[in-house]
Amino acid sequence: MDHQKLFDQLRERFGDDVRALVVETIDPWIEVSAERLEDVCRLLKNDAAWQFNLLNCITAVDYFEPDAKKAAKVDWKPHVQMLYHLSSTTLKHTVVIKVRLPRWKDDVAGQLPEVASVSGIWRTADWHEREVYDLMGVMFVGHPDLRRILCPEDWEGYPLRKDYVMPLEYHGIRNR
Amino acid sequence: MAELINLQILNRLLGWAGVDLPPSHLAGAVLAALVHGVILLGIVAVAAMFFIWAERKVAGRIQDRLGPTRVGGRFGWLQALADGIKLLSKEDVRPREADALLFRCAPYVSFAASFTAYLALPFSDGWVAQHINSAVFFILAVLGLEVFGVILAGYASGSKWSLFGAMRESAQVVSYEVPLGLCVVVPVFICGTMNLVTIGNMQTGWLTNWLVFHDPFTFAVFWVYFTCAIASVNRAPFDLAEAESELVAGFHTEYSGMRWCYFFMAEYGSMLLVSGLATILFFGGWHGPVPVFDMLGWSSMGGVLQYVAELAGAANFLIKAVVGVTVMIWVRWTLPRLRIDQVMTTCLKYCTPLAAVCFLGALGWQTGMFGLAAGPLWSPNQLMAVKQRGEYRESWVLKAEAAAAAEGSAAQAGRPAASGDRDEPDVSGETEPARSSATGAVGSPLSRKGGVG
Amino acid sequence: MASHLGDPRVVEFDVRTDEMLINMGPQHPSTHGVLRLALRTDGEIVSEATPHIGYLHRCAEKIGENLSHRQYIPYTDRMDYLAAMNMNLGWALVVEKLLKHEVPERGRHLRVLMAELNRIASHLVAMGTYGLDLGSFTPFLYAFRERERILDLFEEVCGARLTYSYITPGGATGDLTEGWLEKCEAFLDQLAPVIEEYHTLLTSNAVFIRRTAGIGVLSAEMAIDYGTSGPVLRGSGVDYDLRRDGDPWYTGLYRDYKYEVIVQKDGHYPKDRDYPPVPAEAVLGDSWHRFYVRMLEVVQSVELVRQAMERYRAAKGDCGAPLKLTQRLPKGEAYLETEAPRGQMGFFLVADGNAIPWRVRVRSSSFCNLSITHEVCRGCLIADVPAVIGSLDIVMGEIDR
Amino acid sequence: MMTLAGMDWHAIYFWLFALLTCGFALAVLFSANVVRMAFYLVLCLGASAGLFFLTGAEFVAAMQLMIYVGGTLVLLVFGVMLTAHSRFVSLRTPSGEWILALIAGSALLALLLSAALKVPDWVKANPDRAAISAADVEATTPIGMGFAGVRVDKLSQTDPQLLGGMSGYLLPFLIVSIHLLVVLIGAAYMARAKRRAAAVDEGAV
Repeated sequence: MDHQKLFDQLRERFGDDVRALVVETIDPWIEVSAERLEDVCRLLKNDAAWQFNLLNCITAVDYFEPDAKKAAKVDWKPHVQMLYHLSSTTLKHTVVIKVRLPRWKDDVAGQLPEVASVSGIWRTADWHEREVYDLMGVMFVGHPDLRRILCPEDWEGYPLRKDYVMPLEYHGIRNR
Repeated sequence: MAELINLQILNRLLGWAGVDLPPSHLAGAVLAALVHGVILLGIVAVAAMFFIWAERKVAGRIQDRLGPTRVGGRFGWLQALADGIKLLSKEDVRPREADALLFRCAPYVSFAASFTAYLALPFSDGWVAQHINSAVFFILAVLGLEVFGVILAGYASGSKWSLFGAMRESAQVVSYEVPLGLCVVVPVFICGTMNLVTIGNMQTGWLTNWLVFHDPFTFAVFWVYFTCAIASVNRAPFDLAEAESELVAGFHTEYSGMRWCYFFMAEYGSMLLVSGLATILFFGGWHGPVPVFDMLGWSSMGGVLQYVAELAGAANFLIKAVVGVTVMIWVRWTLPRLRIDQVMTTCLKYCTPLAAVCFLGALGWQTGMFGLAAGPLWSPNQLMAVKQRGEYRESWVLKAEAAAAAEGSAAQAGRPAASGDRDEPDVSGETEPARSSATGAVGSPLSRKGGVG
Repeated sequence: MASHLGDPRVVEFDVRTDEMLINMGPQHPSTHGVLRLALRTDGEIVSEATPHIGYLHRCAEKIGENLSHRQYIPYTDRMDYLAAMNMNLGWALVVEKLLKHEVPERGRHLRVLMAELNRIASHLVAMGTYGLDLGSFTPFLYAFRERERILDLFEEVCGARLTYSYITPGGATGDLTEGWLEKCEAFLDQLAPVIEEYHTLLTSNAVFIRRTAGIGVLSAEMAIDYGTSGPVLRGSGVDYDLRRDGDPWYTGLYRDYKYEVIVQKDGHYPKDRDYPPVPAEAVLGDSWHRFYVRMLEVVQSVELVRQAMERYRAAKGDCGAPLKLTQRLPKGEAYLETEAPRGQMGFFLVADGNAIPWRVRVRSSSFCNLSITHEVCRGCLIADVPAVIGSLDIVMGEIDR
Repeated sequence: MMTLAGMDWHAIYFWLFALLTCGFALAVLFSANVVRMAFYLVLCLGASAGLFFLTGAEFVAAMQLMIYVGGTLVLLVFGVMLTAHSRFVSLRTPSGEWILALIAGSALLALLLSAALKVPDWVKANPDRAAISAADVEATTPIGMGFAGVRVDKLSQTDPQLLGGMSGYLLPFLIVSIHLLVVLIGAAYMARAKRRAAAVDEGAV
């Protein structure tokens, strides 16, 4: 899988929205801006050279260090990172697309960060995005039916966030 | 009314007790009815208990395990009794939104329907509770009533799932009565009578006399009959009503304890009934493969020897019926369940046309290709036939002939005095041809050309 | 179905049937585990089937952020509890991929041996419960009779019968006891003829064919689009098996093994010479094909286990000692998918330098396989819904995590 | 005229079934719940089949059980069960209609009673009641022969003039059954759900 060739093609196509290519890690990835994500994905799927027809997994990683001591030693600013693992069943190669999102929209706590939904491109994204919305709290614009999938419909908070505090009781069921 | 209640058993009982109680007397009639009722209920209840145990054992064997072994003795034969006691002690729960009256009545309607059909089922020559002339028709009619119990149960338990079960069940049983009726008609028109005792007697003699070997069409009709019987008794692979995987437990989801047990007894009762009917119609009823007692001459000797012959006949009948039920159990534990529309298509597109074709075929065979050949075509039954099928007479005809013969010899020619023999139907009037026509007609009405003189 | 209520030109149905909303589950006997299906039906025809999941959600991913990689193994057992060995293998491989830690030769063959044995056990359960869904009770007992023998073998090696926690990052908790291989050999010899019974009992059974052939047809494009994998994907004719086409770190495990991927190519399956042929009514991608792929994969796994046993006997050295509890994970992230019995089981690990991972993400195969339900169940009868769900062979532990 | 000692079981069963039939018929009238009405109707017709058995006409009784109770009423209960939305849909009949029904009913009863009393056989006490329901009766065979076109009733008729007037039953019987079949198929055809006007909407339903 020639990541450099793909990166050049994307960079030439979308300009500096395609931010970076990192190759020396275990799984090389390409970082893309949130605005152009959907176009990049559409290209990756439909382009004859790449044919990424299988979306393996959508993951959201919350980079935020709650206690101050450790936060000082960390070399990244708090943000939420979206990872799209794609693979092609025909050409048998894989790629990872990364998107960096702010933890809260316009840094207003409670406003979920937004990114375009790719459920139009791959049908499997429908459930994956619902799970990310349910557990991490990322709003997917254009998703047909964005509801919680694993937690109960009326659950508050997003469990996988680092600063998430477990509610003390739920409908009369005490947690402590 | 003396003959209406078959009093062989009662006379023997009363004879021993030294009491002379004419059956027309109120106490006599009630006693006779009670005796017959208790015997039949005994047979059905014991058969149901036996089949509960047999189903567990056969299912175990099929699934490479032992089945019940600990309850009562080595082979766990008290398992059925243990189930009965458990069901008795269980609480009869009734859901709140259930319709009280119908919920309680449904199991009894179902069991009553399945039990009354035993009235007309002969276990051996003459051993029948009610010697009904149109016995086959009576059994089919009563078998159709069992679906009521299921519909009411499904509806009265109030839950959506049991309603589904009830709808599927009634659609299936009502539509399977058509091919069932068609298949039953074939042995009836071969023997020319609906009287089960006569049909049984017509198959005396060797194995080849059984109707199932009469001609290839009757052989095929037996298999169609057996499939429709499994469907009309609601056993797998047609057990849509209690399709556990989709409808939880179908119509008897809400039933528990004794009420559920009634449905269970009704199911096993009608299973034995349907395979008993198959035994008489196709497999020679109480006649063993080798006519031992005919050779010994015991079956017409009267007294204890005839009783022993009839007892052996009953044993024959029960063995064949139990084999039929075992096959039903065997089919249940091997085949998956059919979907409701597949059940319907098997009925309308496979069973009914096949039964119709075999009906026509057997009819052609019986009437010698609709009159082209002289009489009925050759059939294995003629190989070692004890008596030609035409020579058998129903019991009322025998009595009529005996009475006429007695009068013939006593009175002179002309119109016999309309003496006390009022039972004589106007059919057997004074002219000789009329009687022979009546009897001839009984043999095989369709085959006699030129109608009645 | 576009609604025509307002449109005057449409001739209204004479017989107005109102739709019925029925809940199948979550405690329904035929949905495997706690899955709730809301069915909107018109009489018997299902117009809409929406699965509701989350009843078994334990948030295993959040727990992964508080436990060391070695301590997380028991949690992976409880995701797909019918194939715990494959789950352990997936987690162990992703940790070793991050650490770039190679397991010795003997350990590699031991892992293939265990993974394929567990695949046989899992497919046997799938076959048995599918028979139950369609109403025939006997295959279930035959399947569990065979599965018990495999569980005895596992119990002898790692002490547990369901959640083994045997394959750990770095190797396995213990080597095979002596005499184990002979027992495994005896089991495999005894399994081959028994497979014939299952085929006569189910695969080529006329009633089974009528209940499954042409039911729940999933086209190849839709299968890939919904991200389905494993027998569900291969049942639709897509030639994609991670043991051959997956991540090099995983395919390295199977590099010297000879096997064919079970998928229908130009009309017939690779191994179907001595097994019943595809019936006429069966359409590629229906429930029958998914079931048939699983049955042939059992035979494929038997061959793989035999090869693994030979190589295990030939390999020298130990089977790899498990990593220490406090083994630090280098900064970085790794994603690896393995071919579990139900499909692609993906583990994603983000580490920041100490033994406890920063983020753990688990991609479940049944999660995607189940997402096709509303697409496939629309328009079929109620009795078909368990038949379709049974053919997807889902495990709720893995879906809800 | 019914002395307890001389009364044999025939009279008792007759009264039992007669009361059952009338009782359930009245129950159908007075019950409110439509499903219970259907159930009482089943029991009423079942009891009347019992009456037929008592008179020894097993074939007709079995016919009644099979066709009325086993066929028609299954469809009736089926229809009632599916359409009764709230299970206890109650059909209250306003009092005005009760009076009207009473009048019509009693008029019909009077007519039937007067007709019945004019038949000589039924009026004088029949001494030998036991003989009527003959055992192992041969009711089926004449009916069977009648179907086969044998003129059963003409056998004992000596008067030539009357002999000519008796026609057979086979033809009318067949005509009626074919007619019934056609009516049933027509009803099924009318009731089926018609396909939507395909030209109008784009998606096929």
